[in-house]
Parts: sequence; C-alpha cells; structure tokens
Amino acid sequence: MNRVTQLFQDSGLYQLESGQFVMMLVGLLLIYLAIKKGFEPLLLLPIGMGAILVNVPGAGFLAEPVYDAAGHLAEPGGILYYIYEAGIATGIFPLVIFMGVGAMTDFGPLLANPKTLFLGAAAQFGIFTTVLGAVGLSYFGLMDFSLADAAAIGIIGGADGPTAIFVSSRLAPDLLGAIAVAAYSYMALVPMIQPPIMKALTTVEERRIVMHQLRPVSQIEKIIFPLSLLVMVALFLPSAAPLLGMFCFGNLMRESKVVDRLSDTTQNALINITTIFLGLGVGSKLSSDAFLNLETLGILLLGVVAFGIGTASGVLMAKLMNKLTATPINPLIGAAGVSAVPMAARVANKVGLEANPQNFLLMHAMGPNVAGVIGSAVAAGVMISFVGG
Amino acid sequence: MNRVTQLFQDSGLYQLESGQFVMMLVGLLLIYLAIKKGFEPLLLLPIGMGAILVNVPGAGFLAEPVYDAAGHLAEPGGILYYIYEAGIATGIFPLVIFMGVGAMTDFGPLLANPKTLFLGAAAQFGIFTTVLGAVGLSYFGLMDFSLADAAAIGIIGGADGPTAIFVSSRLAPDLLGAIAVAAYSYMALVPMIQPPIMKALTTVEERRIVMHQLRPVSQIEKIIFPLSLLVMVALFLPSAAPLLGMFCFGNLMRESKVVDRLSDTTQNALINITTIFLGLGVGSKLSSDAFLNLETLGILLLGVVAFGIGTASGVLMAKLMNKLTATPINPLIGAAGVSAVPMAARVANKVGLEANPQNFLLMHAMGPNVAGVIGSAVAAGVMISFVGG
Amino acid sequence: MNRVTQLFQDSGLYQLESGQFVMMLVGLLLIYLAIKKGFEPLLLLPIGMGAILVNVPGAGFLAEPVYDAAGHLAEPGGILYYIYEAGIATGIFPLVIFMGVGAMTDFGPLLANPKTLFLGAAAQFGIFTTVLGAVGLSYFGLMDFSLADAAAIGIIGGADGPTAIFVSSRLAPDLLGAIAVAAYSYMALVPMIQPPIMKALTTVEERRIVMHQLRPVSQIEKIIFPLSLLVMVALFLPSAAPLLGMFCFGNLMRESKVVDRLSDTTQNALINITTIFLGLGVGSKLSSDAFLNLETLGILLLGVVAFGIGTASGVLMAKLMNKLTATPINPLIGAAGVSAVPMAARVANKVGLEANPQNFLLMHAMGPNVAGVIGSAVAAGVMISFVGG
Amino acid sequence: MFLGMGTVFVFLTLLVFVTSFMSSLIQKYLPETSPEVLPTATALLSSGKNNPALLAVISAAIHAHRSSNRSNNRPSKNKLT
Amino acid sequence: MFLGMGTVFVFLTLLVFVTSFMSSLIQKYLPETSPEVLPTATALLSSGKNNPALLAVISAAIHAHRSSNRSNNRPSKNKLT
Amino acid sequence: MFLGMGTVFVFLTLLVFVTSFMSSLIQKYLPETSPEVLPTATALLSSGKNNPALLAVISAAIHAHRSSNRSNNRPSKNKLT
Ligand code: NA
Ligand code: NA
Ligand code: NA
Repeated sequence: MNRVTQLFQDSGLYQLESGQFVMMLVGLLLIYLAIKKGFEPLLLLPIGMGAILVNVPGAGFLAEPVYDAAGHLAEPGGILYYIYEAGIATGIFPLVIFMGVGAMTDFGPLLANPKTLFLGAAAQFGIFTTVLGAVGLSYFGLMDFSLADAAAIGIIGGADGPTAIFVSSRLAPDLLGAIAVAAYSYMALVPMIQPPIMKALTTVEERRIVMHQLRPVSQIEKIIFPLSLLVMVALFLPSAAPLLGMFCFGNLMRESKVVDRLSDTTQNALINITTIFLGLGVGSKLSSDAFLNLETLGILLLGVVAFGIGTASGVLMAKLMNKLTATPINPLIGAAGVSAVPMAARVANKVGLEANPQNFLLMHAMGPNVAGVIGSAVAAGVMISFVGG
Repeated sequence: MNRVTQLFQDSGLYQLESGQFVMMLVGLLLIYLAIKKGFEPLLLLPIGMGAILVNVPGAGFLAEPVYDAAGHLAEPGGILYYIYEAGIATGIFPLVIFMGVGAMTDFGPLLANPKTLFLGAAAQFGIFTTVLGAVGLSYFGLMDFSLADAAAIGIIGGADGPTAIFVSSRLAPDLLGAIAVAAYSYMALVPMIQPPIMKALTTVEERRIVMHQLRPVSQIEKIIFPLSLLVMVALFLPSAAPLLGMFCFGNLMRESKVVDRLSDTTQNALINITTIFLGLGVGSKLSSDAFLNLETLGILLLGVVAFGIGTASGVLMAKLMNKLTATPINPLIGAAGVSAVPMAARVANKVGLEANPQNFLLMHAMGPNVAGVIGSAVAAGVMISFVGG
Repeated sequence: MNRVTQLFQDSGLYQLESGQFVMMLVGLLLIYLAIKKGFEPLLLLPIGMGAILVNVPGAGFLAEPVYDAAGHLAEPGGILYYIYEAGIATGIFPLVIFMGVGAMTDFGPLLANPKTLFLGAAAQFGIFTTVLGAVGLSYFGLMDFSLADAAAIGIIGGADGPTAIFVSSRLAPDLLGAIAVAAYSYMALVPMIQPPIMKALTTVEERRIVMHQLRPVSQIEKIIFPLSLLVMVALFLPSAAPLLGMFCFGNLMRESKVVDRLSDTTQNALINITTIFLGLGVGSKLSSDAFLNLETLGILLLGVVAFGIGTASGVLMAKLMNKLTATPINPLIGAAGVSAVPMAARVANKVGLEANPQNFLLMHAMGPNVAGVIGSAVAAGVMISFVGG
Repeated sequence: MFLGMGTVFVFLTLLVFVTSFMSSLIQKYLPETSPEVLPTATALLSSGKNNPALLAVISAAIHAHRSSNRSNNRPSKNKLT
Repeated sequence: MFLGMGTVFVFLTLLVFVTSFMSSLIQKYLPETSPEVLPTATALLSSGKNNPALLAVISAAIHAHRSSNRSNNRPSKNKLT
Repeated sequence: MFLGMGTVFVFLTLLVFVTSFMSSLIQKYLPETSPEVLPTATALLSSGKNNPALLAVISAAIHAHRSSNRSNNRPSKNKLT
C-alpha cells in the first residue's frame, strides 16, 4: 500500500502550493495573450510554457545536477536549469538574438536621414526617468530595489527584449522574469499605449506634415555604417560592445552580400532555435517567490511609465527639431524612437494616416525605430558601466 | 627506428581487441540495415557510425578532458564524450527530440475519437509485462538486471525511441546502447512483428469492420488539448512532466499557428541537428564490454516479447471496446497503440486493406498511434517515479 | 564628478593600447579582403569581426567566468570566451565543419580515377617541408617554434581550414589565430599563387593533354567508399580518426540517400551556425601579444612556401605518373592536390583552358582536389600521433 | 506492475473524460465557422523531401513572391503596413 | 541619470556626425552606378511565412533551377566553371 | 619528416588499391542498371544561393506541392499510405 502512498505523494496535487498554482495560471495567461491577442507570440508563448513547467511541483525542471566525489554526474539536472545556466546566465542567448536582429535590420532609412538618431536618443529618456522612479520608490520605502535593480528595470523603457534580458542577467537576475514579461507585454501593447500620448502632444496639422522622400542609400554606406558604429563603440563605450558588437556583426553579414548563407541561417534557424530556448529560460525565472510580490507590481507600473515617457520624449524631440531645422519632420515618427521594431513604426504610420490618408510615414519612422535599438543598447552599456563596474 | 615502432603501436591493428572488431562489425551491420533495408535510417545510421568510431582503438572518441590544477583545459576530450555528456547524460537531446515530435504530431484523429486513448493505454501492457520478465530472469539467476534495469528495458515495449533513451539515461545508463538499438530495430520490424499477431487474434469479419467517418476537429480543440494534457500531467504525474511537457510545448507551437517560424525550425533544423548528435551519442555506448554480453541477448529477447504483448493487448482491448460500445471499432487499429508512429498505423491500414480493399483505416489508426506516444511517456513517468524516486 | 572620470576611464580611448588598435586594423583589413576581394568571406568576415571585438579594451569578450565558493556563477564570462572554450579548445567546431564538408563532397571523380589519390598524397609534401623549415628557423635561432608549433604550422600547406584549426587547437593553441588566418588567406590566394608555379613546371604541350572521359560511378561505390576509408583509418591511423571519421560520416549521410533531411541540415543550418561561431572563436585568438610578433611573420612566410611546394609536388607527381602509366594525365590537375576545394580545381581548369580552349579539366581536377582533403587529414593524424602522443 | 499499468489506465481514462468534456464545451460554445473538412494525419518523422511544413513555407513564399514582383523582390512594404 | 542620458545623446550625436560625414564622402568619391530606388524597411522579427530573406533564397533557387534543367537538376557545372 | 610523408603515401597507396578493388568487385557483381551519366562535381563550400542541396529540396517540395493541390496543401495522405 505504501507504493500508492508514494505515487500520491509524488503527484502534483499533493505537493502543489498555491503560489505554484497561481504561477501556472500566469503562464496560461501569457499563452492566451500570445495566441488569442497576438502579444509577441514568439516570446510570450515559450515564456508562458516555461512558467508552467517550472511550477510543476516535483518535476525538477530547475534541479541542479549532482556530481559524485570523482566529479562524475550522479544525477542529471533539469532541462530548464541547463537552458538558463548555459544561455541566459552567461548572456549568450540575448547576444545571439541581437546578432540575428542585426542581420534582419535595414539601416537604409536611418542612413537616408541620420538626424533621426536624435529621436532614437530622446526616446531613451524613459529609461533614465524610470531608474530615478525605481530609486525613488525605494527611497520612500515603498519598494526595495537596489541601484542595480533600478537600472535593470529602467531598460524596460528601451522597448527591446534582448537588451532588457541581457542587462537583467548581469544586474538583477532575480527580477529577470518580471522584467522580461513586462518588456514584451508592453511592446505588444505599443498600439494601445502610444497613440493617446502621440495625439495629446501634437496638433492635427503637425500630424499631417508630409516628409521629403528619402534619398537612395548605396550598399557601400550600408556596409560602412555597422563598421563605423562598431569602431565608435570600441573607442567610447566598450561596455556596450557585447550587444552592439554582435548587432553590427549580424548587420555586416547581411549587408556585405558575400556571406548570404550565414546571414540566412542567422535570420532563420539560429535565431529561431535561440528564441525557443531563450523563452523557456526566461519563463523558468517565473517562480512564485520571484514573481508573486509587490516588486513585480512596481516593475509593471514603472515599465508602462517608462514607455509613456519614452514615447513623449521622442515626439517632443521631433517637434523641437522641426522648430530648429528647415526640413519638415512629422512629430509622430518620434514615437518610433522607443524601438519595439517594427511595431512602433507601424503605429506612427497608422496614426499619421488617420490625419492624412495620403501620408505614408512608415519608411520615415523606420529611421528612429532602428535608432532606438542603438539608443537602448548604448543606454544598457552606460548602466552596466555605472552600476556593474 | 623507434618512431616506426611508435607509429605501429599507435596503429589500430596493434591495439585492436577482438571485442572492438566485433563491435565495428555491429556498427557496419546497423548501417547496412539502415541503408539497404530502410530500418529507421535517421537513427540507426548515426548510431552505427557512433559504434564504429567509439571502437577505433586509440582514437580517444570517449576520452575525458584533462584539466590542470588551475582548472584550465590541459587535454581536450573526445567529441563523443562531449556529445554524450552534454546531450544524453543530461537528458537534453531526447527531450528536444520529443519537442520536435510534438511539433510534428496532429492530434486531430485522437480528438475526433478520444476513446482511442484506451487503445494507447492497453498497448503499454507490453512495457509492464517486460519489467516483470526482466525481474523474473534475474530472480531465476539467468540474467543480472536490477529493478532499474528492468524498468528501462520494459520501455522498449513503448516503441518510442526518445522515451526509451530518456528513461535509460536516468535509470540504466550502462544498458542505454543496447536498449536504444533494440527499440529502434523493433520499431523498424513492426511490419514483420505485428501482422501475424493481429491476424491470429482477429477473424476476417472483424478485420473488415468499417468505422464511422471522423468528425471535423476545430483549431481551438487542438490548442486546448496539449494545454489540458499538460495541466493533468502537472497535477497527477509530475515525473512524466519533462517528456510530456516538452511534447505539449512542441504541439502547442504547431497548433497555435502564431509561431510558425519556431514550429518550422523545431520540425526541421533543430530536430535534425539533435538527431545526428543523439545517434552518435547513443552509438558511443556500444562498446564491447557494454554490448557483447548475455544481458544484450536478454534485452533483445525481452524487447520483442514486449512488442508482441503490446500489440496483442491493443488488439484485444479494441475487441473488448467493440463488445461494450455501439460504435464499431476495427480491432486492427488497436495494434497501432504501441506507437511507432506512423509505421504501426500504416501496418494497421495495410492489414485492413487485405481484408477489405475499400476500407482505409489509416486516419482511424492515427488516434491510438499518437495515444501510444502519450501512453508510453506516462508509463515512463511511472517508472521514474517508482524506481528512480 | 568622479562618475564622469569613471566613464572616461571605462572608455576605450583611455584604455586602448597601440597593439589593440593595430589588431583592430588587422580585423578591418580581413573584413575588407573578405567583402571587397572575396577572400574566403565565409571565414574571414567572422574572423575579422572576432579580431575587432576581442581587442575592444575593457569589453571583456574573453573574460573568464567567476564562480563563488559554492560553485555558482558570480560573474559571467565573455561570449568569445565561451565560444572558444566550448567549440575550439575542445575541437568540436572543426570536426562538425568537417562532417559538413563530407556531406558536401562528391567522391565520384575520385572513384572514377582512384590514381588521383597519389596526386593528393604528393601535394602534402608541402606540409612536411614546412615542418622542417619551421624546425630549421628555430634551430638557427631566427624564430622560436617548438616541434608541436612546427607541426601545426606545416598543416597550413594542407590548404584545409578545419584541419589546420583542429591540429592547432591540439598542438599549438597560441598560434591558432595566425595559422588560421594564414591558411584561409592563402586558400583565397590560390588563383594567384598557383598558376605561375604550374606554368613554370610544365610545357604548353603538357598543359594541353586531353584526359579520357571519366567512367560513370555507381551509388553503391559511393556508399562503400567512405566506409572503406573509415575502416582503413581505424586499422592503420587512429589518430586521423576524429577528422576522417566525421568526414566519412557526413559523406555517408549524403550518399546513402536515406537520411536526406539530416544531410541537408548538415550542409546548411548546422555548418552555417558552426562556421559563424568558429570564425568568431578563431578571431578571438587574434590578440596583439599573440599576433604582433616575429613568429606571425614566420608563419605567413612558411605558409606561402608550403603552398608553393605542395603545388609543385602535385604537378611533378602528375608528370611522373604520366611517364609511368599509359593513361594520359594533364599535370595541371596535380596542383589541385593541395585541396582548397573547389578553388584549386577551378584554377587547374582555367590554366588548362588557356593552353587548350576545348579542354575542360574541372571534373578531372576534382579527383585530386578531394584526395587532397583526405591527404591532409592523414598528415594531420601523423602529426598528432608523433608530436602530441 | 499492476499499479504501474493501473496508473497508466487511470491517467488516460481521466484524459478521455477531460478531452471529451473539453471538446463538447468547445463544440457547444465556440463552434468554428469553417472547420477543417477532415482531420488529416501528419507525416510524423518523415524524411524531409515532401514534408508538409517545408511545403507550406515554400508555397507561402512562392505566393508572396508572385504577388510582390513589382516591389523589387521584397514584400516588406506590404508586410509592414 | 542626467549623465546617463547625456552619454546617450553625446554618443548618438557623434554618430550623426560620423554617419553624415561617411555618407557624404561615399556619395562624393564612391557613387554607385545603380543605387536602390528607395530604402526599404525590413520586416524585423516577423514570422516566417513571407520573410524576405527566405523569399530571396527561394526565388534565387527557383531561378537557378529553371536555368539548369538540362544539367540533371544540379547546377554544379555552371557554378564551378 | 620522411616518415611522415611516407605514412601519407603508404596510406593513400593502400587506399588506391582498396578503392580499385572495391570498384572492380562492385562493377562485376553489383552492376547498376542505370548508372549516372557522369560523375558531377559538387559545389563544395559554395555560398547558399544556388546550392544544389537546397535546390533539390526546393524542387522536390515544389513538385510535391503541385501534385497535391487538391489535398488542402498537405500531401500527408499520399505519404502515409
Ligand atoms: Na529602444
Ligand atoms: Na508507445
Ligand atoms: Na590538403
């Protein structure tokens, strides 16, 4: 009869704690949002699945391997343990994803109008305000975030998943799950968060501004650009070199046209495989102790504030540039500076079309959009240099 | 002159032991069966090659790496050592394959006729009988299998390669090579092993039974099914969660339709890469001491018995269900419950066509066929919970 | 204000040493050669990028991970550290590439004319002369190469990248960067290095020799060949078994036609992913201390000598065979014996067409070309057996 | 052994009930407007050549290619709007 | 925080200057004979089906396939000469 | 060094004999009914665009696709029977 007892004691029902049950519901919610609402499904579906698996009581998905005295494996670890330790704790997965994103990025619109880099810079204002906010919440005793935690939380405002995961894995591994979920959720919510802010800060005339057609950009420029960026990072901001170095490498593979087979694999098999395991690994940080607490609410709150401020800063910077220079800039494209590629650019295009159905802003918005990726990677480097150094 | 001596002493001829020579012949035999007879070539070709390589005397394919006092690599290990330790000892490769199989599985036929799950359950009877058989052989002193060994051997009857490898890696790593070879060989022999048993247990009238057309299954059902299965596993059988969790994840990627690029990579590049290394790693366990002994004969014998009993149980269960319910069930599809997807379903279809050339059973047999995959993963969880816990 | 100081002290400009600056220029030069001159871009572009990244001061691409007393990760390592240690120090990446090259190789032309294996053997003469040369330079105090260094340098003459990297990783890890750069650079320079030597050693009549059409080769021969080669390696030269074993495995996957999905993945996603990381890892060895010294000049010098001697030996062996046997052999195809597949075969074809515009030597040159791959892997095995054993 | 087999049966029996219940709920409350005509068997573990996934990708790609000839072989504009 | 934001601005401002300078140099000294008509946006992180990279590969492959029908489905001869 | 070069030569000479012997055995006892017309060179390590393997996969896929239009873009039924 004790076998039956053992089976029952091994069963999930017996071991399940309420926290685990709630986290499995959170996992199911993420999967629901991914499938039904189309919220960043490439990431939220694997993250949700990882959250469910890691909370199955007694399944040992995060079990550490046990070695005997001679150093041989006595008991293997759980698969999520291996995925997290090999790919996320080391920073390898976000860097490989960033290489893939580089191979998918066309800097043409940015090169045709390099001033849009200012918009990508302005939108990072949300990051730094959020850091202040997180520090402030702790100062007033409402939350308990260290400076490193605050820096990692701020990066949510960068609207760039791999950057947020990379920074969290270095500065605040315990918050990684919540930060990643917040980052991807808000990126999915860009079409809801941004338009009210964009409309509140612009007049309908401003939203109707037609921009000059972009000049053609040659292949040589597209090849020299990632190399220039890389050299500048090397000289002035080495702490951003891991992220931007891999990004420039991916982009150079793409634009050089001489390694198409490598570029194709980077954009397909490699980034897909890495995304699956990155998602599972991030989900494995969604344990009840790490997620079901006040700090997570704080992170979610600060995250949406960061998005809002980033959007506003981008729009306001575009309005300022419009005042200072002769070339007309539609301030809506400033909102695309938060990155969230290409969603934010599409949103700028859509809001622009509402004001002027003949005015396609998509290409113009791609400039600040990819500039925002560079901007948040630079901000990430600054954070790591200040806080982690 | 001592250089020539050294070269000769380094040469395989000088070092070759008869056991290694025999194992290289075993490797060549597996390759022959894979290429010429079409026996599960995706696995048996890499396994055969691994068997040859690991038995090259002095080549060091399984050499452990040597580290100096400071922990730096002094001498690298052999490639098969790294493959086995990283992918098989940890359980990662079979779990990734299972994710890929999940992404390739269509549960439509099962959902259209969920009662076929009983057939998938019945066919696991072979697994447990074989465990008893292995324990019995040891009890009578004919072989020397521990309870863990017996459990791992029984899983051969599950007709599912990754499950057998996963269980062996946890319960009986020394027998892994023989168990994997037996499992894949018998899966390849399904068209020879099953038909006589199926015909012996059924009348020609039973084999002619025409089944009702399957109802259409909606996408929502296909999405909810892996999630339901996952929740049930989490609640009732966490020890099956690694296998079935990865399987459900793969299937959810497939059916959700929102992450097609991940699903495609899982079904192609990722499962192919993993299969190559899984096969090599399994082959690396085919050393002469581990394979050339009486136990291997016992494993091969028990394996075919397991297949036979599983087939018979499936057919008999289908006959029983035919008695108890009004909906007609052709008992041939019960044989497909052993899994060996999709081979066993094709066999059921073929034997059915011999009795009635208008009666296509393929779709009906796919239900028990995929149910058999779930059934053996559940049985594997039970084994690990009882023996390994 | 000390924050600004810290940012400046963290910046590359402050930390940059002249050696790092020069190495970044070397990286840019490799990238230039890859993109603009088409020098083996699949390897030289990632190698160049790796060289730039590893020389970014303070970016920590090669940082070793730090573990706390309990064995948990306290500070993650750099991505190039992980790539190098996991893939190159272990020998895994070059072996996987070799498997991929095997899956891309058609031995048809070699099987139709097996005597071309002699040409592939003769061309390895460059390897061994170079070893002597390197030993000689050290003997006369001009350089400081150990015997192991000399052996690794010699392999440059094999004109085969993965072989050179594999041997270097075992025998002379410190020289790996310079050796790999030399090997790929000279492979790219084959169309410049070989023709003058080929013309100097042959008369125009010899270059006009028309060869007999190659006989058809059956699939069975193509399947048996890699297995025969493998058995011979196992019996006579186990130290060549890692390289040639993986090569034969890849070729068997290709020719068996029963595992096309594995063969396709090996030739595409798997070899591409491995190439990207192999290149980055090789580039990570291009630090200024390892590269900016006299030894590198010696390696570059010895490398070109090795190529020249290999080319000459191949041509002279072909002339000798022409004297000894009745079947006509165009001596130009002997130059293809250095390997550098398929570049050297194309060069033989091109030089042949200059002498006789109707004489297509390409297929005939593919025989010695792939024989050269086997030849240098055999030579690599000999080196490892003598020097490393 | 009987316990093991029993567990398998109990678990799969539960799964039968849960699945049937789930399906009946969905058919009742979330009927699909255009369901698939027939559940189709999938080519499990089949070799690559006529793999349905690959096929689907390729046919979609070819379709996209044909419908975007004027945009310089890149359907990106269509995609983003 | 101001320092952080300042660094981002200074760095991206520098990048604006470097990029503009680089572009003007290239447009002056290395003009392309046939530049692209318009910079096209890329479908970043889009799902696979009508991915431009895949499309490019496939259309190239189809093209190669059509132009090499006589060579037994293998364009290798063309390639190597 | 002579020993090293000697080993290479001896090994490859042995391989010549083994290969020739193997080929003659096969041509005598296992003649193929329809051998390939000519051994074709493979595009070793060539860049992806017109890679023969990719091409083969794609042309097979396209072929399969065309011959299975009626089965809802999925050739699975053909496959399994
Ligand atoms: Na951003
Ligand atoms: Na089964
Ligand atoms: Na060679």
